[in-house]
Amino acid sequence: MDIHEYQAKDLLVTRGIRVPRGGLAYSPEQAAYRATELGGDAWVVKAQVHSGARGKAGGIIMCRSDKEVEEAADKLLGARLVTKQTDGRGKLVSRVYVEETVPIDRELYLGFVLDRKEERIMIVASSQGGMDIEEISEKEPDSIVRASVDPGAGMMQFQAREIAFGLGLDGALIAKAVQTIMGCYRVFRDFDASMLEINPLVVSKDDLLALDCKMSFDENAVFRRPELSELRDKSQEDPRETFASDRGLSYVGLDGNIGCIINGAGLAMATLDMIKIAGGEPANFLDIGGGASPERVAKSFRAVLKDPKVEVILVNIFAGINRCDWVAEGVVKAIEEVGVPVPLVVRLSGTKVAEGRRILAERAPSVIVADTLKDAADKAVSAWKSTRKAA
Amino acid sequence: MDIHEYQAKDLLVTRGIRVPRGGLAYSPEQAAYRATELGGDAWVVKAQVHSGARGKAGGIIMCRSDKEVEEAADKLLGARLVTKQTDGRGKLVSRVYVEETVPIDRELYLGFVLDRKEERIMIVASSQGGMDIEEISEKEPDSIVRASVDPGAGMMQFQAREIAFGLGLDGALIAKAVQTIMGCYRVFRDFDASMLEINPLVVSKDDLLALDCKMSFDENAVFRRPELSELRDKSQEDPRETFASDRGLSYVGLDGNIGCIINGAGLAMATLDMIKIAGGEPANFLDIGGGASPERVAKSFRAVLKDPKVEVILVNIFAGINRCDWVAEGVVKAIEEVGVPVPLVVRLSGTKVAEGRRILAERAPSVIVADTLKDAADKAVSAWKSTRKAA
Amino acid sequence: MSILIDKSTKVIIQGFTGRIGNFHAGEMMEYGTTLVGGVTPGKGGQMHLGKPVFNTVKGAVEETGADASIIFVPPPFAADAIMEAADAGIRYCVCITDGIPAQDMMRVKRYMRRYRAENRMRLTGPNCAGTISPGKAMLGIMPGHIYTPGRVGVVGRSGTLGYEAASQMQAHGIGISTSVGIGGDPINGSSFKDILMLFEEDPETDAVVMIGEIGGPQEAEAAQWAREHMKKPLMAYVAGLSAPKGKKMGHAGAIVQAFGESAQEKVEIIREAGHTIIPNPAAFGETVEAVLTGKKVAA
Amino acid sequence: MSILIDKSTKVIIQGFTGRIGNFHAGEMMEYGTTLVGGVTPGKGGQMHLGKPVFNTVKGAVEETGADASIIFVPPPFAADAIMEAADAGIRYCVCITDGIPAQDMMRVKRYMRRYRAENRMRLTGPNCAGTISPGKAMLGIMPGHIYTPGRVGVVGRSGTLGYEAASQMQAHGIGISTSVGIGGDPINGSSFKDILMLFEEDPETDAVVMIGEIGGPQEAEAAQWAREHMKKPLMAYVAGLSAPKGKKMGHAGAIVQAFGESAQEKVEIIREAGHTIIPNPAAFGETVEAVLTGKKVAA
Repeated sequence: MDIHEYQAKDLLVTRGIRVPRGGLAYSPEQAAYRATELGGDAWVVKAQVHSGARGKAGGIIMCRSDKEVEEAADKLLGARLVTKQTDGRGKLVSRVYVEETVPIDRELYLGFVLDRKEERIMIVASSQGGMDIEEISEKEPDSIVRASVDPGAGMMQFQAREIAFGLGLDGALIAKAVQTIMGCYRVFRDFDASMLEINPLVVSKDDLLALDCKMSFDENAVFRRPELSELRDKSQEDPRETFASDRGLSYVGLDGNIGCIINGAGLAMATLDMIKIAGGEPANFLDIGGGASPERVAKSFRAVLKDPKVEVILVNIFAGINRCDWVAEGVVKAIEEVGVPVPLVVRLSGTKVAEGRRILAERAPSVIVADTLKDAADKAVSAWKSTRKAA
Repeated sequence: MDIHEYQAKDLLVTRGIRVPRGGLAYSPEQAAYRATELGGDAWVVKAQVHSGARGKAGGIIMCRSDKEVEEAADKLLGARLVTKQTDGRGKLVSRVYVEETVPIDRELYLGFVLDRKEERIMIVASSQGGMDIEEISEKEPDSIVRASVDPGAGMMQFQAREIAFGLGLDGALIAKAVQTIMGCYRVFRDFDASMLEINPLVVSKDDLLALDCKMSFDENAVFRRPELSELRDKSQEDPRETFASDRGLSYVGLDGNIGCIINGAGLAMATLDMIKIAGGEPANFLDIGGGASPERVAKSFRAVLKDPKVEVILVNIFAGINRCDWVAEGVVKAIEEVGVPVPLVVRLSGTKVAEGRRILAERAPSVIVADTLKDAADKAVSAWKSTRKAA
Repeated sequence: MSILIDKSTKVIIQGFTGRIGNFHAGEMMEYGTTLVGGVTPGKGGQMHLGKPVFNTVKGAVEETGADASIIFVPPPFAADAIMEAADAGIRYCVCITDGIPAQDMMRVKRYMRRYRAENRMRLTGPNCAGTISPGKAMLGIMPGHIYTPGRVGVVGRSGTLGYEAASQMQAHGIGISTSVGIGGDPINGSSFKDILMLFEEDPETDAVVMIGEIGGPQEAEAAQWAREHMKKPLMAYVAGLSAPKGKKMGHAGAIVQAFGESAQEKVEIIREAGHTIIPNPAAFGETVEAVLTGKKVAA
Repeated sequence: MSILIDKSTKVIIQGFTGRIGNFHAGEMMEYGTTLVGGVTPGKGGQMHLGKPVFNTVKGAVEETGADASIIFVPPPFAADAIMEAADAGIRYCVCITDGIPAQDMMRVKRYMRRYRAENRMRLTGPNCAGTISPGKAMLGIMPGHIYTPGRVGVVGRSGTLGYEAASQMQAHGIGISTSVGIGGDPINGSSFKDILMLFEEDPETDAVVMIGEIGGPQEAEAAQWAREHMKKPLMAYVAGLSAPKGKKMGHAGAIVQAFGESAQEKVEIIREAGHTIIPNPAAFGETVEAVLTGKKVAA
């Protein structure tokens, strides 16, 4: 789960990290008012979207008067920002953050991630901030300082000092960097983050300020961080994914035309692979999860059909705990109640497969029944191709 | 550092532990008012002193009317409570806690300590509360459940459950016991406690309540727990010790007549031992600590002379970092500025001992100079005996 | 014995009397697993499905001599349940629970290392289908009848994709010594490498199928270990060819974040380490058969 | 070499440029200790007392090859300094600081155990006078001249009481191989037993004096270990005969809380374990002399 820059900065401030002063605005007028509230003679207006690389995409605008602030906000609000991190549709800008400008002496990079190999929180920092970490790794690999946190001990002050010195800081900035690094660690730990990135972290005269910040959180831990649920902005998510996840389904939108309904994440990925190999393109990843009850199957159809690109649906269920006859009932129910205006390929496997097939044959004769995974993918792709030809 | 029962209960409440309702009173009128505020028809009035075993010493009084509450408070306030844990002078009662009574179905014991052998926080619990833990260990050893906390992992829920079941609890009380035990652990950890004892922890219908609570804190950690400093009640401490500790000296009042000024805790204990062996009784333990500057020596004399029982003073300094000549200067200064109305034995050892002795011989001829530790103890005891004969 | 479990393994269920634990307890018993009891705090002393219920794992181990445990405890309490099992002396634990926070699993893994190697519990999962040694014992939620006893080891992250592999192998007449689900979470109890090490030592296993997916370093790490230390043939499939970078594909761990984590890159690494690639998820049966019968397989 | 330190030990000072670190650095260098540098965060690159200053212990170890460290860092930061030393590869660390919270020391001890035994740092202190191998090296704040080189090991909690013992031994012509202060805190880096184990193995030590005090289990534990494992004579004094129960006698650890923690009880335990009791703090010299010359000593 991602949050906006201004929300991330609010969390940083709770743990003692310094950020430039700023204010949120939902309208151009509000943005101009925020600028006068902040005072000064220069501001940045920043589109609040769940994506990095906003600057190059025109999402961050320097302004020299409240008039310019108003114009910038007017330009951004309501627009969709397409960055190299978003898909082609981009992300809707429904709020902007107006921030004071600060003198920048140096730009640093500071990132925290969950490292899967070490099974620890890993800190990556660089004296060369302002560009993304992949670019830093490539262009300035020697500038990178790393540390990892022993989960039995937590982060140590001395580790933060080693990072601070590793960034080439000195004097009073060392204590400020230690405070910043320890603060980030606490945010990461206390809110179950999975990623936290301050880029750039700037040296501004005697101060160290987080100029931009991105955070992602572990969805599995949201149950114990209710304050994070309040920060969720569903307008930034793929509406197809939001619809599905609100219904307990795991859905990822893709760019193809073959809609997929599968039980199990691994089997779903494998089925998508099989569709590609057969020459088709999946429209989505969808794991119906737990028990494939008739209700869940019906909901899955609704989620898949939300996507207007879908021209064929492939259902692939390996009944382990479930029984194929129940799943077949679910498919029948879905056809009857939801309506399926596209060709439908169903492959059932596992417990009670014969009964399942009989139900489909008797009560949903339009369903194209497949035997194996390969058969299912082949039939879905050829159904899609005939639809294309017919069109 | 100890705190009062009502303060300990306030800390418990911050971590989700339930306690009976109660109110603090500094006067009998206030106590009566608290009782009417609380409502009901029975209350306990509890002397707030830094000591356990208050009940047997008459410090806890059951009352059936606000009149009785007022009388009980009147009896306790201003009195000195002598318990088996205090010395003969007892502790001044300057506030009482008026508490509602609750039905008691069972009395349990729950204690947390820093275990020196395991170097961990240790939990000791018993299904037989209400008596002190020594008594439980003796009379009901099988009722005791123990657990210890891995400092790398913190206390686990399952450990709390094991303790709860070990106490013979069941049903909804298990969850309440787990909450209580985890809450105590958090108080212990978050405030650097060295001891936390709830005795009794009572089962009251469906509830689990901390009826009495004692806590001590690690003095070394008070720098990071400023909230604890505000809970300190110096009126409960030995005024001689308070005087000394306010001046950075480590002082423990004892019952004898030979006042002691020594550098180093170990040497101080050893010197006290030597005085006993020589047939005397030390009036105090006093470690002047760090550098034995003339100022510290003078302060030490003031602290020792606060005790009217002191009939002889023994100074024993092993100059390591310091030099004996400086220490001798300090003794001279103390004699001149503070005035020492009792015989004074000084033993100097270590760096520049000859110079130190010369200074004493020239400028403080009344000082009885000793060569060795044994010599010092012998001379102090014999000086004390001659004082006695003279009187 | 087969790796991890066999008929003599004494199993308890944590979360015994809950709906899910109860259902799978029945399935496991029916399969022949030696279930000796279960744990549900507060229900100690009762009997459930003819087996004793205990308040604590320690109590269950003391009374029944259980050496393995399977966990059906909701995510907020599952990490604690794993640590309770480790502390009570359980030797092998399967955690089925899906949705445990990653930082909890970090703590769990750190906690388990406090025990000396010889007393340390082995954990597989969380978020897995469990482990089955066909014909002997089942500690999991899989449909037992799709597994034929035999001499090929299977280790994978995904439940249903594992079923797919098992049923293809069954269709080709190939049996399985043990099938282990290591689960779809980013931080899990045992890695692919950990399980390959067991299969390599197992006299009842002749070859191993590894079913990987996008995300994380474990498939590559296992392939590299196997190149140097494994004599038995290793065949691998990696799911997620069509997964876009940065998108989570169902499993909390199935997300491509770094170089080497995409399906294509993993396949390349495994191929370069000299192992057989199962080219698509419909080819489990034929690839394993070809390797076992010594046929040439296109790498 | 003598235990823990000798002339070849390369020492750094953590808190080098502070008032106290600076003073004792001079004393240690004058005594002949091989001081190779120091650490003061923010002063890296400077020279102090002719030695280089570093920002981090890691930096100091890399540049100087230091293998030992002595810490003069204020209590709020001292635990972190110890862990920094352990992490940087320091082999032996003396922590002089008095006043470290007990829970910090718990964390430190747990943290040090994350390193394998062969890479694990040895810590003595905190709240101690340090360690001296007379004539070779001094890592501490003691007056070096009161220690005569020789073959008796000394280990004690207290600084000045250790000086008393050393000077009595000097007066009796008895030399010391190494004197180790383990400090007066309840949780310390090394216990009496840890140091006795080193002395027992040390070819340069013939007999050991243990200077204990009230509070805690370490004197008794050491005496019991020595009964079974130690061939060299052990003599012991326990301070605090007149300490009332529940009162802290200066040292954070000198408090009688449980059975076996009073001076009388400890003396009894040590005596029963068959070791020589030094009956009073004026008898260090004569008791050690009697034991070394084989005279009968009243137990």
